[in-house]
Amino acid sequence: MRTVVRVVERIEETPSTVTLRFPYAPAAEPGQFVMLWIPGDDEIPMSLSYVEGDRKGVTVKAMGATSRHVLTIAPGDWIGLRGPYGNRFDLAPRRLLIVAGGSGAAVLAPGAERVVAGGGSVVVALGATRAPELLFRQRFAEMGARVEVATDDASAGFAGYVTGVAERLLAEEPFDAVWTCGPEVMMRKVLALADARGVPTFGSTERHMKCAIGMCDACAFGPFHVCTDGPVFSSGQLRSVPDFGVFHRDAAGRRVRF
Amino acid sequence: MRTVVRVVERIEETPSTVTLRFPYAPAAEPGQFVMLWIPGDDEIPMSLSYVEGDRKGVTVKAMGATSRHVLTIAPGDWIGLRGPYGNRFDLAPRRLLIVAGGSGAAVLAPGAERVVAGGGSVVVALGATRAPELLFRQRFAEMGARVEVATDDASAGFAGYVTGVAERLLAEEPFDAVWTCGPEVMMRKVLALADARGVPTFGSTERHMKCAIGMCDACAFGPFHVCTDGPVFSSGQLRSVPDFGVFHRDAAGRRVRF
Amino acid sequence: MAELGVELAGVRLRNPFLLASGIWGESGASLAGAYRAGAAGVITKSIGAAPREGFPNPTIESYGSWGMLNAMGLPNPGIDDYPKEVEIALASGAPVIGSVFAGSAEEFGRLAERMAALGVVALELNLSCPHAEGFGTEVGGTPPEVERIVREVVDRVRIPVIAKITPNTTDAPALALAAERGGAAAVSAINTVRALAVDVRLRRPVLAHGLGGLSGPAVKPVGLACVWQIFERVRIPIVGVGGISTGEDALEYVMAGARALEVGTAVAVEGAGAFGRLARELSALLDELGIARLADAVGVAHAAR
Amino acid sequence: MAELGVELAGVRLRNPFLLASGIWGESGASLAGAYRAGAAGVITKSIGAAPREGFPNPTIESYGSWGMLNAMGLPNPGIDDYPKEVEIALASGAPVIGSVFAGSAEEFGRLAERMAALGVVALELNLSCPHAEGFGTEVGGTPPEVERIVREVVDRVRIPVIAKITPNTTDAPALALAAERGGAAAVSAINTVRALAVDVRLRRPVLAHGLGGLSGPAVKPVGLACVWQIFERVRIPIVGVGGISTGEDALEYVMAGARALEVGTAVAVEGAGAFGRLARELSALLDELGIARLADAVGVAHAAR
Ligand SMILES: Cc1cc2nc3c(=O)[nH]c(=O)nc-3n(C[C@H](O)[C@H](O)[C@H](O)COP(=O)(O)OP(=O)(O)OC[C@H]3O[C@@H](n4cnc5c(N)ncnc54)[C@H](O)[C@@H]3O)c2cc1C
Ligand SMILES: Cc1cc2nc3c(=O)[nH]c(=O)nc-3n(C[C@H](O)[C@H](O)[C@H](O)COP(=O)(O)OP(=O)(O)OC[C@H]3O[C@@H](n4cnc5c(N)ncnc54)[C@H](O)[C@@H]3O)c2cc1C
Ligand SMILES: Cc1cc2nc3c(=O)[nH]c(=O)nc-3n(C[C@H](O)[C@H](O)[C@H](O)COP(=O)(O)O)c2cc1C
Ligand SMILES: Cc1cc2nc3c(=O)[nH]c(=O)nc-3n(C[C@H](O)[C@H](O)[C@H](O)COP(=O)(O)O)c2cc1C
Ligand code: FES
Ligand code: FES
Repeated sequence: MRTVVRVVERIEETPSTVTLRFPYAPAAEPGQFVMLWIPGDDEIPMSLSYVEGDRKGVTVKAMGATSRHVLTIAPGDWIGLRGPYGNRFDLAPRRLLIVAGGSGAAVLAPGAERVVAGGGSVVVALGATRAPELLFRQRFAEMGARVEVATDDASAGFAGYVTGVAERLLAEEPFDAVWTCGPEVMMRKVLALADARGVPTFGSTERHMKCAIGMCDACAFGPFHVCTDGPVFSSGQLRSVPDFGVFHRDAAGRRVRF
Repeated sequence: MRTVVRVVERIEETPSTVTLRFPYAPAAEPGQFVMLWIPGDDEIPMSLSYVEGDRKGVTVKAMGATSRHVLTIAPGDWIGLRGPYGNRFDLAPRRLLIVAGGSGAAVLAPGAERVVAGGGSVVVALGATRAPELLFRQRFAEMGARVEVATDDASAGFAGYVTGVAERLLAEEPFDAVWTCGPEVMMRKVLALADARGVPTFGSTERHMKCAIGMCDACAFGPFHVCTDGPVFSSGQLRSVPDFGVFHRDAAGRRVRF
Repeated sequence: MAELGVELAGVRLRNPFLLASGIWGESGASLAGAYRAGAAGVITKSIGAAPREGFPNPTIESYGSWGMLNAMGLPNPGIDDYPKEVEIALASGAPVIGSVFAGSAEEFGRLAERMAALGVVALELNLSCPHAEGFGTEVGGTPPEVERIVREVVDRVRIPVIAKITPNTTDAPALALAAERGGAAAVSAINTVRALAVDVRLRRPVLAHGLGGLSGPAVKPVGLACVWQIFERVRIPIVGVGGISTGEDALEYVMAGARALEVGTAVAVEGAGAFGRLARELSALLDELGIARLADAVGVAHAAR
Repeated sequence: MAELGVELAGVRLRNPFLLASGIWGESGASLAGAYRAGAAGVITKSIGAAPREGFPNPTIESYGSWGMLNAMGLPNPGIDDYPKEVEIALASGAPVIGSVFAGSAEEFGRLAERMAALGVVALELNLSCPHAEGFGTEVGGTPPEVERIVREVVDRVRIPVIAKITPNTTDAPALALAAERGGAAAVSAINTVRALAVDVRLRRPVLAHGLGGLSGPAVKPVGLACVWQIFERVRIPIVGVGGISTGEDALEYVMAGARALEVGTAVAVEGAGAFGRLARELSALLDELGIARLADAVGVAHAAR
C-alpha cells in the first residue's frame, strides 16, 4: 500500500539537511520510519521527524545521489510513501539523555517532544561537523530540552565528538535511559559509556533497506531485521549483535566494515 | 467461500422428498437459497427450508440424477455449501395466501413461520400429485396456518390443480399478498388469479444455475438474474418478463418452452 | 470534465468500458442491460458451432474480495440459437462485439462469418480459455496458431477482429505480434489465469473440471504486465482486461498501454451499476490529474522509463 | 498426532515447510532463525557467480492481505562471499538447500559445484525468476534449456538437484518433464507470477524495474494448478510453493501432489512464528481428517477424478 502525495512544505534545516512536510494520515510513533520514493530515482528509508497528526515530515541529510535529489524537492512535487514501519521508542523515561550525531536528531526529536510533554526532562548531546550543521538545535531548545553541542571543528560547544559530551553528562547526572542515533561507531561508544553507568540505551540503527517489511534480508542485523525488529534496539539487543558497530551490508548483501 | 459440512439429520418428508439438516452458520432469510454440492456429482440450487439459527436445512425432491443422489445422503456424509444467495420474501403481509406446488413448499415454509410468529394469518393452498407427496402439510398445520390441499389423483382434498383451491380462496377471503412457488405454468396461473383480485403476488422462480452470483447468465430471466435479482419476484416484475411461464433456458443457454 | 470516449479499431466508444465475454453474455437482455447501465459496448459470451452445456457444477469458487475461480467450460447455445440474443442486444443500441471460439482455424472462419452476419461491430476471438479441452489456449496458445486463426477470420469478414490473448504463456507479446501479423485490428489481454482449488475435506478439486481460471482483482497485476509487454512490441490497439474494479485500475491499464477495457468479475460482483461507477471514478481521476482526454493517457507510463 | 515428517529426494524433513528462496536468505543468521523457529529446512537466496546489487528501489509493492509484487533483481553477495553465511546457517543444524542462478548451463554447473562444496543437502536451481534479464525464465523458460541446465548440474554434483519451475508458461509439466529427464531429484513450483503495477499519479510503473513477480495468497490457485498438472505427468517429487499461509493451504498443495512445501511471503508477513503455526495448523487438520501421516496425503486429490 503506497501513497503518492504532494510535498506541502520544504524547510532548510542546515546547509545539508532539509525537512519535507506532506499530508500522510497513517498513525505513526516516534522512532518509526517510512520508505520515501523519489519518482524516477530511488526509494530510501527515512525516519519520521514529525509524527503527529496528518502532516508528517522527514528530515533528510544529503549523503549520496538520492538524498541530494531530495534536497531539490519543492512544495508541489510528488513523493511516494509507504509505512510507517518499524518499532518505536519507549517513552517511559523521566530523565532522558539523547545523543545525536549527523542526521540522527531527525528520529530522536519527536520522541523527545513526547517525553517533555509527558513531564520528563531531556538533555540532548548534539553533534555535527560544524555549527551550522547542528540539526534541530532550536527545535530541542524550544521543546524545553537542554542542548549541549559538540562540533568537530570547534565552531560551537565541545570541540570533538559528541561522545565526549555524552561521557561528561553521564558522569554528572543521573539518567533513566539514553537514546542515540548517529554513526554506528558513535552509537557503539555511547552504548559502552551508558553500560559503564548502568543506564539502559536505545539505539536507532540503519541498514540498507529494500523491502522494509522483513522479507528480503537486506537489513539483516545479526538475528534481527532492522526494518521490522528495529530500527530501535535496546542495550541487550545491541550487545548481542556481533555486527553492531563492526559491519553493515551493502546492496548486494556483502559485509562491509565500518 | 465454500463450506464443507457433515449432514447431521435426514428426514423423509414424502416418498420423493427428503430434508437434510446440517450445521451452517451464515445468516439466511426466508426465500434465499444455497448451492448444494454433492461431492463427485453436481452442485444444484436449493432453497433453505430451515433458515433459523446454525442448523439450516434443505428439502429436496427427486427430479433427476443429482436430486435422486441427494435422497441417498445419510447423516455423517459430507456436502458442500455456498450461499445463502438471492433475495427474500417481504414478511409484511398480515393475511397471506401461499400457493405451493411440488417442492415449492420448501422455500415457502420458513417465511410462513415468520409471518405467523409475527401475528399474521396464513392460508396455504398445497398441491401435489397424490396425498403422500403433500410437502410440509404437517409443518404448515403446526405453525398455525390453515392448510387446504389439492391432489391430481384426488387422494386428498380438492381433486385437480392447486390453482383451483387458490381461485376459491381468493374469491372467499381478502389477502394482502400471495406467495407462490411451484411449476412455472402454475405460478403464471396464480399470478393471473391474484391480479384479477388486485392482490400482489410474490413468486419464487427457478432457472438453471451455475455461478449463483450473477456472473454467468445461466439463470437469465428477462432482464433479471434469478440468482441475484430473485428468486422472489413481485407481480410487476413477473408480468414484465416475457419468459415467465413461457420458456426457460437449458444448461447451454438455449431457450426451452415449458 | 475529461473526455472518456475512445476509438477502438474504428469503433467509437462512449467510454472505455466493455462488458467482458462470458459475463452476462448468454442472453440478449443481459447484454442490453449492461449497455443501458453505462457500458460502452458489450462482448457476447464466446459462441461455438454447436450448443454446449459446459462443465458440470461446481463451476465457480470465490476467494472473497480478491478473486474468483471458474471453469464454466464454454457453455453456449451455439451459433444457430444465438441470433435472437444478438438481435435483442443490438436493439438496445449497444455496440455488440461477437466473441467466438472454435477448435480449428477453419471452424473459426465459418463461425466468424455467421457472427459477423448478425450485425456485430467487431469480433473477438477467444484464443485463450485456459480450461476447455480442444479450445482456447489449446488451439491458440502458440504464435503460429494465433496467426493462422486470425488470418483465416480476417480473410472472411469485413469487421475488425480482436484476438484475445492468454496470460498463460512465457511470451504474451509474441502471441500479440502473431495476431498483428494475421491482420487483427486489436488484441485483448487477458483471459483468466490457469488455477486450481482443492477441498481438503473432500480430497478433490473444488471445480468439477479440476483446472479453472482465476479472475478478479488478483489478476490485475498479471493483466497489466501482459498489456505493458504487448504495448512495447505491437502497434495495434490493446484492450485491457483482468481485475478492473475501480477507475484507478482502469487508468493503470490505459497508462500501461490499453486503449479500451473490458470488465468482467467486477460487474458480476456489483451488478450493472459498476459501469456507471467506473466511468464516474475514471472521469474524476482524470480531472484530478489534469488529463483532458483519456486517449491522451494511453501508454504514457512507458515514457517514464 | 499426525506425522508431519516427509522425505524429499532422500532428505529427511521434520515437517514439510521449507523457507522459500529469497526470503531471509541473504544472511546466515536469518536462515538459522527460520530453522530455529520451526522450518524443516531453509533455502538460500539465489546466489550467482558475482555480487549483484539487484534493481534499485522500489523493489516491492504490497496489495495488502492478498499479494505482494517484487522485483528485487536477484541481489546477492555472490558465491565468493556467501560461504560464511551458509556456515552460520549450517551451524544451527538446519538442512540448507543452496539456491543458485546463472546465465548459462556451464555457469550453473560451476556455481552448483561451489555451492555443493559448502555442505548444503541439496541444490535448487532458479530457472524461474520472472524479471531479471539474462537469468531465470530467460535461460530456463523452455524444456530444452531446463533439461540442459539440470543435466549439467546433475553431472557435476552428488547431492539432489531441485529444479524450480516458472508458472509463466503454457505448459508447466513440460518444464518439469524436462527437469526429470535431465536428472533432477525434484521440481519446485512455483516462482512468482509475472506482474506489474502502475502509479497513475506518477504515470510510471511502481517498481523501478517495471515488471515484477506476484507472490502471496493470490498465487496459491496458480501454484496449485501447476503442481496438479505436474503431478499428472512426472514421477519425481514436487515441492509446492506459492501463497501458502495456512495449514489448509499446505494440505491443498499436498493433496494436489506436493511432497514438501516452501513458504515465502507468509513468513515475511508474520515473522518466523509462521513456521510453528503452519505445523500446528496442519497437524490439527490431519488429525481432524483422520490422516495419520502427511505423506499418505500426497496427490490423493487425483484419485477422486
Ligand atoms: C531506518 C532508517 C532511518 C533513516 N532515517 C534517516 C533520516 O531520518 N534522515 C536521513 O538523512 N537519513 C536517514 N537514513 C539514512 C538514509 O536512508 C540514507 O542516507 C539514504 O538512503 C542515502 O541514499 P543516497 O542514495 O543519497 O546515498 P548513497 O550514495 O546511495 O549511499 C550513501 C549511504 O546511504 C546508504 N543507503 C543507500 N541506500 C540505502 C537504503 N535503501 N537503505 C539504507 N541505507 C541506504 C548507503 O549504504 C550508504 O551508506 C535512515 C536509514 C534507515 C535505515
Ligand atoms: C433458486 C432455486 C431453488 C430451488 N429450490 C429447490 C428446493 O428447495 N427443493 C427442490 O427439490 N428443488 C429445488 N430447486 C430445483 C432443483 O435445483 C432441481 O430440481 C435440481 O437441480 C435437479 O437436479 P437433477 O440433477 O436432479 O435433475 P436433472 O435431471 O439435471 O434436471 C431436472 C430438472 O432440474 C433442473 N436443473 C438441473 N440442474 C439445475 C441447476 N443447476 N439449476 C437449476 N435447475 C437445474 C433441470 O433444468 C430440469 O428442469 C430449486 C431451484 C432453484 C433455481
Ligand atoms: C465466469 C466467467 C466466464 C468467462 N467466459 C469467457 C468466455 O466465454 N470467453 C472469453 O473470452 N472469456 C471469458 N471469461 C474471461 C473474461 O472475459 C475475462 O477475460 C477475465 O474474467 C478477466 O477479467 P475480470 O477480472 O474483469 O473478470 C470468463 C470469465 C469468467 C469469470
Ligand atoms: C522478495 C522475494 C524474493 C524472492 N527471491 C527469490 C530468489 O532469489 N530465488 C527464487 O528461486 N525465488 C525467489 N522468490 C520466489 C519465492 O521463493 C517463491 O517462489 C514465491 O514468492 C511464491 O511463494 P510465496 O507466495 O510463499 O511467497 C522470491 C520471492 C519474493 C517475494
Ligand atoms: S529491508 Fe527487507 S528485510 Fe528489512
Ligand atoms: S446462475 Fe450465473 S448468473 Fe445466475
